[in-house]
Amino acid sequence: MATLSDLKISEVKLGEEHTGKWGMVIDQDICTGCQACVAACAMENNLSFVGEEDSGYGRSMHWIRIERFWEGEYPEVKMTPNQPMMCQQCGSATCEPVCPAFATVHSQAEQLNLQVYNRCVGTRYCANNCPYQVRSFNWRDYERPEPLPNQLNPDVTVRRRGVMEKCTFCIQRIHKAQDKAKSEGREVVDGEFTTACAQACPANAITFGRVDDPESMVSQLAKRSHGVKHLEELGTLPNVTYFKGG
Amino acid sequence: MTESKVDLLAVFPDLEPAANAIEHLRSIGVHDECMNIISGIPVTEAMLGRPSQWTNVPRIAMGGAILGFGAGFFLAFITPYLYPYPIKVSSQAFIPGPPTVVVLFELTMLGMLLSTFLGVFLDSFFPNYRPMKYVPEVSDGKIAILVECSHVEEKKVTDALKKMGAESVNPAEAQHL
Amino acid sequence: MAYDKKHSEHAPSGQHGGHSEEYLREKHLMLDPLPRGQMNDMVMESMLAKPTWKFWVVASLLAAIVAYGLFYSWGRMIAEGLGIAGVNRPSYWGIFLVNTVFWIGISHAGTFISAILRVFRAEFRRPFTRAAELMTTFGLVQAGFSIFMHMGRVWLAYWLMPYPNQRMIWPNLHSPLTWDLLAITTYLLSSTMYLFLPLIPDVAMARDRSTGWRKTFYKTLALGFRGTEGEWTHLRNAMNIFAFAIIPVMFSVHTIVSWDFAAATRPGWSSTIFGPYFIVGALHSGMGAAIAVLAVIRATMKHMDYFIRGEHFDAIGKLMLIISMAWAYFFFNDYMVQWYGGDVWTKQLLHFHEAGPMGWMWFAMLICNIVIPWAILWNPKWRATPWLVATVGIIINVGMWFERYIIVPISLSINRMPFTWRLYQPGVEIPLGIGTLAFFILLYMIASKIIPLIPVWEVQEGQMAHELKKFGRETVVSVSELE
Amino acid sequence: MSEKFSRRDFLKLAGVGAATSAILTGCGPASRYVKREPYMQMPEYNYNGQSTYYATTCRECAAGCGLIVRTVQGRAIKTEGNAGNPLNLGKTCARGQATLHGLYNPDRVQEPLKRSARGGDSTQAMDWDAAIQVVADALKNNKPEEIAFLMGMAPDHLFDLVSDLAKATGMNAPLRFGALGMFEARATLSKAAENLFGEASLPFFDVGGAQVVFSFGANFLETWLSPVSYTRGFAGLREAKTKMRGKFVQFESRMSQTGGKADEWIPLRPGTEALVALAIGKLASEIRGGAMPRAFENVDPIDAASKSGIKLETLEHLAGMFAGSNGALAIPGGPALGQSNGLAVAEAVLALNAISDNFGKPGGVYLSALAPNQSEYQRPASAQEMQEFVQKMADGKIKVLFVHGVNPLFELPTALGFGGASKSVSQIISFATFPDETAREADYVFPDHHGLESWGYQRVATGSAQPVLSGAQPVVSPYYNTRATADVLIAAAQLAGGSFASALPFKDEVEFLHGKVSALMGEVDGSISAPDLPTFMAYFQQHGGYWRNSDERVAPKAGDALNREISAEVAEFAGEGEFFFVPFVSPTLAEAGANKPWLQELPDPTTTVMWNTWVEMNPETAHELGIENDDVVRIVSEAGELEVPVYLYPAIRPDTIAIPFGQGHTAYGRYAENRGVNPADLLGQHFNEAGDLAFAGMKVKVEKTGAKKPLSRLESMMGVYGIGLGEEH
Repeated sequence: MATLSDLKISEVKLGEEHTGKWGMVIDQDICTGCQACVAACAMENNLSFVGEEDSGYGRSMHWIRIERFWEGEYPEVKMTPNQPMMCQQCGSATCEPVCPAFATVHSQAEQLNLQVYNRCVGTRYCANNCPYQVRSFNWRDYERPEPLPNQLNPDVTVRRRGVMEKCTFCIQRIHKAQDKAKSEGREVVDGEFTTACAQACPANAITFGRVDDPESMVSQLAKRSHGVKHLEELGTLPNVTYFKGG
Repeated sequence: MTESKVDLLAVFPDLEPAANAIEHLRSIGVHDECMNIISGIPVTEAMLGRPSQWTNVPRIAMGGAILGFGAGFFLAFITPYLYPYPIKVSSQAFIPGPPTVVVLFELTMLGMLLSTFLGVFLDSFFPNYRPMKYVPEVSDGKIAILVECSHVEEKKVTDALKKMGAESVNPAEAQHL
Repeated sequence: MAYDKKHSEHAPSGQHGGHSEEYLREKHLMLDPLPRGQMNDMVMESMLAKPTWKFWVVASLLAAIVAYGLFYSWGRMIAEGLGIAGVNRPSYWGIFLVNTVFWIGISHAGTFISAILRVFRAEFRRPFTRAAELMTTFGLVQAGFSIFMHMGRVWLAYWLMPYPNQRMIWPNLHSPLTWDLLAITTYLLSSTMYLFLPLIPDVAMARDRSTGWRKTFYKTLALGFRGTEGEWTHLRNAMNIFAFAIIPVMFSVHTIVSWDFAAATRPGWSSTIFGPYFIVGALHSGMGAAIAVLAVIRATMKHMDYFIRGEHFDAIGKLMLIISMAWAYFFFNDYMVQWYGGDVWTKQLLHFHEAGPMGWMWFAMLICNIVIPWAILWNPKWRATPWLVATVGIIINVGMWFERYIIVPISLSINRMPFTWRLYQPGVEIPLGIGTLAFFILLYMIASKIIPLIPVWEVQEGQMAHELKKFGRETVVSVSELE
Repeated sequence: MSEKFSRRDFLKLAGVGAATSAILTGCGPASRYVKREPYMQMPEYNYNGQSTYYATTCRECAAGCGLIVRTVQGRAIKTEGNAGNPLNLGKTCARGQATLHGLYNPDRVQEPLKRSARGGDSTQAMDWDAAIQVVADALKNNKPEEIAFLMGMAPDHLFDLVSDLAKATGMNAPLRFGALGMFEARATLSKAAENLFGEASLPFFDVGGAQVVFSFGANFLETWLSPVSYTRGFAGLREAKTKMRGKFVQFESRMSQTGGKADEWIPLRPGTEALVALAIGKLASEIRGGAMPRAFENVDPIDAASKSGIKLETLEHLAGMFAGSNGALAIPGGPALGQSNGLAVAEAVLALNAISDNFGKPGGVYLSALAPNQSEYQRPASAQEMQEFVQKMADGKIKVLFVHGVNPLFELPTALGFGGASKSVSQIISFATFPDETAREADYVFPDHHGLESWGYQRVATGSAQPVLSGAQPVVSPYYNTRATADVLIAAAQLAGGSFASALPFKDEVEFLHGKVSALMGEVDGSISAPDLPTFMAYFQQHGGYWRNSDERVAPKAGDALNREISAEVAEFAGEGEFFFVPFVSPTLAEAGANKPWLQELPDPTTTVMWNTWVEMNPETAHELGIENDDVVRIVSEAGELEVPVYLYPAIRPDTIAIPFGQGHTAYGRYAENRGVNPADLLGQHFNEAGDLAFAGMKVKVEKTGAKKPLSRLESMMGVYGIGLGEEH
């Protein structure tokens, strides 16, 4: 059991020393916006589809969305580099403290931002407070007619109405890989597994791995100079690095 | 029972005659403890020249405040250690500073106000639906004096009260209100 | 001594030396005493008066609205999910939270009138403290409804209560919503108790003059109160403690409600002035609602024109004017600092408030909350006109509802991720909101039939303390401090 | 400790805590026996049984990407790319991910059906014996030349089987068609390759190795030829690992998803692609010096600039960029080829590569390697060939039509008249897995398995340097009472007897497959080898196919690519109207994705619209016409008209409108039916020299209807376009 003194975590210290554990690097220059990651995420994580009306009203359940804007006017118009947005697994997440039910908490073991569906009572404060607006709420019990439920991933909770959800960095895959490595008496090897979005991405624009391991692919990529973390100025310590490129 | 007592209930139309009557009763030897005033408005002891009433309500309130503070302390400082594993949110300290103030304040106030309310009940023996000595006229603004005296003195006290302007003086019967 | 109207044709002010005595007596309830018994009868009559057909029509209409708007719609929302409401990404909170803040605001009037005015011995409060406290309690009930409605899984709302449980979890004390829960619970309990304590002598009075089920009802409520010295002492002490202690509770409630917003990492919400700004806003809407309620009571209930007079509307009107000015001050303060900060998102939000598709609401808010109150309430004659001040009160409430609408769903439309900006269109929130309003009015109508709306003993106490005193040529009102 | 405190430790502790709380809170006798535990063990933290992984081939398009399908307890849970397959190297596109929504689609055809009346909903269930009898009768009772097979571009093994059957019996050779092939203008590409390089083949463009890529309409990041492979190539172009970050220029009138990634997007006037390519060629040749190639001789860059609407400086700058690079590559494709002069465009653009002299070099143009068991390049039918076939049907020369893997009533332009011609066919038998439009017009529907329930193989036509034969195997047992079409045909052929029986002397589909694949067993350069067929087939299944280890792309013989006249004529446009019309294949839905709910819910990569069809229109033009977002407009072409809501698209020429192809189904299940419109309804019967449909060669009129239909967008109109944010200060 943790002792009292172990638990006295100084706020300042935490902010300074936070390194994160799992992280992502996204190269916007090669992201083609093809939506393969979106589909892969939906299939892996049992996302509900919400239909035309709700999806057009900001209620789609995508855990990852690809943003694109426009620059300039025709004919000098350009599409800005596609920007996949998902939960940034902040080291100091603004969504966490505001939940009255501890339904979204910081995982000590994975340094991830956990969403505990069965604790969620649906105040939606976390989603309000997420500067990245990457949380999706189950506004209804969205229908999945038979036999579509056959496809549901048994490793992932199926959420019902009234519950908040968001990208988990495919935590079920992390656990599978960790357990496998443990049973073989070794550490998880970089690249041994990856998230559904990164696995699908035809352009390899998404790289996932340990940011606390300087040898890992993500760390190597993140060392390149022009990476940015979104809304870093808010002190959220996000774990996703973006390369705009171009 | 040689010293059998009787309760007389005298109804006065106003504050002044009631105060005079109390003074008079005291002069004829009726002790303050043997008198009680029933009124429709909160006439103070000073107005009637009566000794101060003792009340426990402030003390009970204080006690409740301490209890409430204790509950707040438990909630703010103890419950985080009751989880099966330490739950961390954001980079906030495990026991956050300012929010504990909020919790302590709210629960202290809640404890204090709840106990104040309960204090009224305790001190006044509320709720009490047994028969009691009462005249409904007091709620019309009359002031009633409830005098406890011996049978021997009954006549004397009745006369004195009548003389001092009592509208009516009757032996008080406990009745359902 | 009777409530005599024959002096009313007297000129309001004498040629020399100020107002005539008759004028002053007619103007001030406290100088126009009636025998206690007569006042009791008046209050009892107003309460026992057989409801007219109009009463039944209005009550059944309200009951139907409550049944459909509140309970049926809510049941449907629980069964189908929040999808039938208009909340979306990014406006995760919609009218539910608007109504919560609104009703908590309404509830502040009761405490303000009965606690703050009691502490400061503002004598005009006496006849309507009860009416105001009822607003507090009933308003909080609606606030509770509104906040529970907005929960995705309201059937698990009890999980937010601190108690040892199998889930091995306690509420998260880092969350402003948990503070909210504690504060609102505290406030609801205290204001209900604070409503009940001064009510005891009045239900005792009602007990003494009623029969049948009412007798049982009042007897039960009166708890055996007779009015002995001891009982009065305990009661007075308790009421004093309440009057002082409930003021910080009230301030804390609305401050914490404001922290729901101010503590968030959102442009436009992250403002340190939100606490006092919300408190003043709450008082603004609360006083407006209180005066509207008083006007309705006065117009619809027997004998109320004796207890509630122009002077009261005048006094509350003055308060409203001051509070409106304070609100304007805080509004401008908040706006100025947000604007000056120059944060790109905040600037965008401010622009969106004014020029966006709901910009009309922003201007309507300013007109309702500042322009109209200032234009009307400066005039003492207008201020003493019940229907006019009540109308201003209702307009202020509309304005304050707009203000909360601007703060909640409209501000939520703009965030730091422009790709997700979206307008909010209310769905089932509208019947639900109307349902809470109807429920508030319905509760009030029922209460007016079973609870003595005028604290007679307080009025009598006040009348005892007031007298006219001559200073040279002028007759003025003089108050004795009885306590 | 707190840092190292893992969830596993927690679970142990939680068990203790739960037991304690069970004692504390337990009441009643049950608590002595039931260990109460809080519901906090989410499946994310637990093992929920073992997964089994199967390799197979994706059937969402004909590219032939390898898949690994994760199954749990007999249910397919997730598809991933097969990392071993050289074509997709472990990657998939969105459609490959959503293939499970086809497998478990609630609207599949669940059993063989006989339809009471064509086009009607009234059907009778049949058993398979009766169904096979129907097929056998159809084969036996008709003259072979009156029997026709219309097939999709996948799977190849069935095509081989039917081809063998046709060869042996004198039936019509099976005709393959697919809307993707039509919109890719495959016939034009292979014809251009034939004209320039002397070999009809599908060119392969090594985008990944290039330094500068000029794409004339090729939407290679979306649906074009082999999108996963080309996307990988694009990433290679961009990634500055070993070289400079490659530059990419797209020439098209409407910014496609591919064009959105371009460094320079050149909105040229539709129809002038050949002219522009030649002009760039001329300017680039001038920069490079030497003799002016014949192909570019007659082009006037000034004329090209004025006709195409591109500034001369821009042309010069682009030519400089092309000439200045050692690894310049030009790709023709998409709408640029689907015009009256499409073949000239393809030739002109291919010829441009000659300047860069990149034929058969890294970063250049190759001819695609033939698949391991392939002898020559087989291209799908061009639209013109389809038109001829439809004519045959209309003339009553086809008595029995078998349809598999294609939905001509949806995919073919309505103007080609397939619907009308089908009335002259006495018997139509569909093997559709889903109740599509053609199945509804068929007399019988004998549903094939879904691709994930099927055996088979698919030849990789392009996209991989190595020759690849992607193998398919059932990853789950069939969910419904469906049967493999190959099995049905084999059984029916046996039943029909005669040459039919001898043409397909197999026990079942698998035996046929073994026969087809066994020839590969003896190859030395293969990814798998085995001494005997069962082992070989086991490896074949395990690895998801067979591929050779060598790069077998062919270097085109480019000897006189530039030494010939290439027409610089501007394309002709059919129909009256002020707008050029660009139909494009929806990148997420493609031709057959509309019935998969998660594909419907995927935002379109360029517009982010979900669940509907839109027409893209330049905001300036729309403003002049008084049209706003979401206004429903009527688009009128010479062939038809349709009504569709407007999306004000900032990256489209003011004289052009574009509609995605993929929606507008009148059948095909609940998610597809009556949703959006089908732009194929607007297409007329105009072809280019190669026989491909001139689908981008139309002019159309736009009329307001006054109606509004809000499109579901993921993007915010306020945040992205500033619509509804209020006037600026």
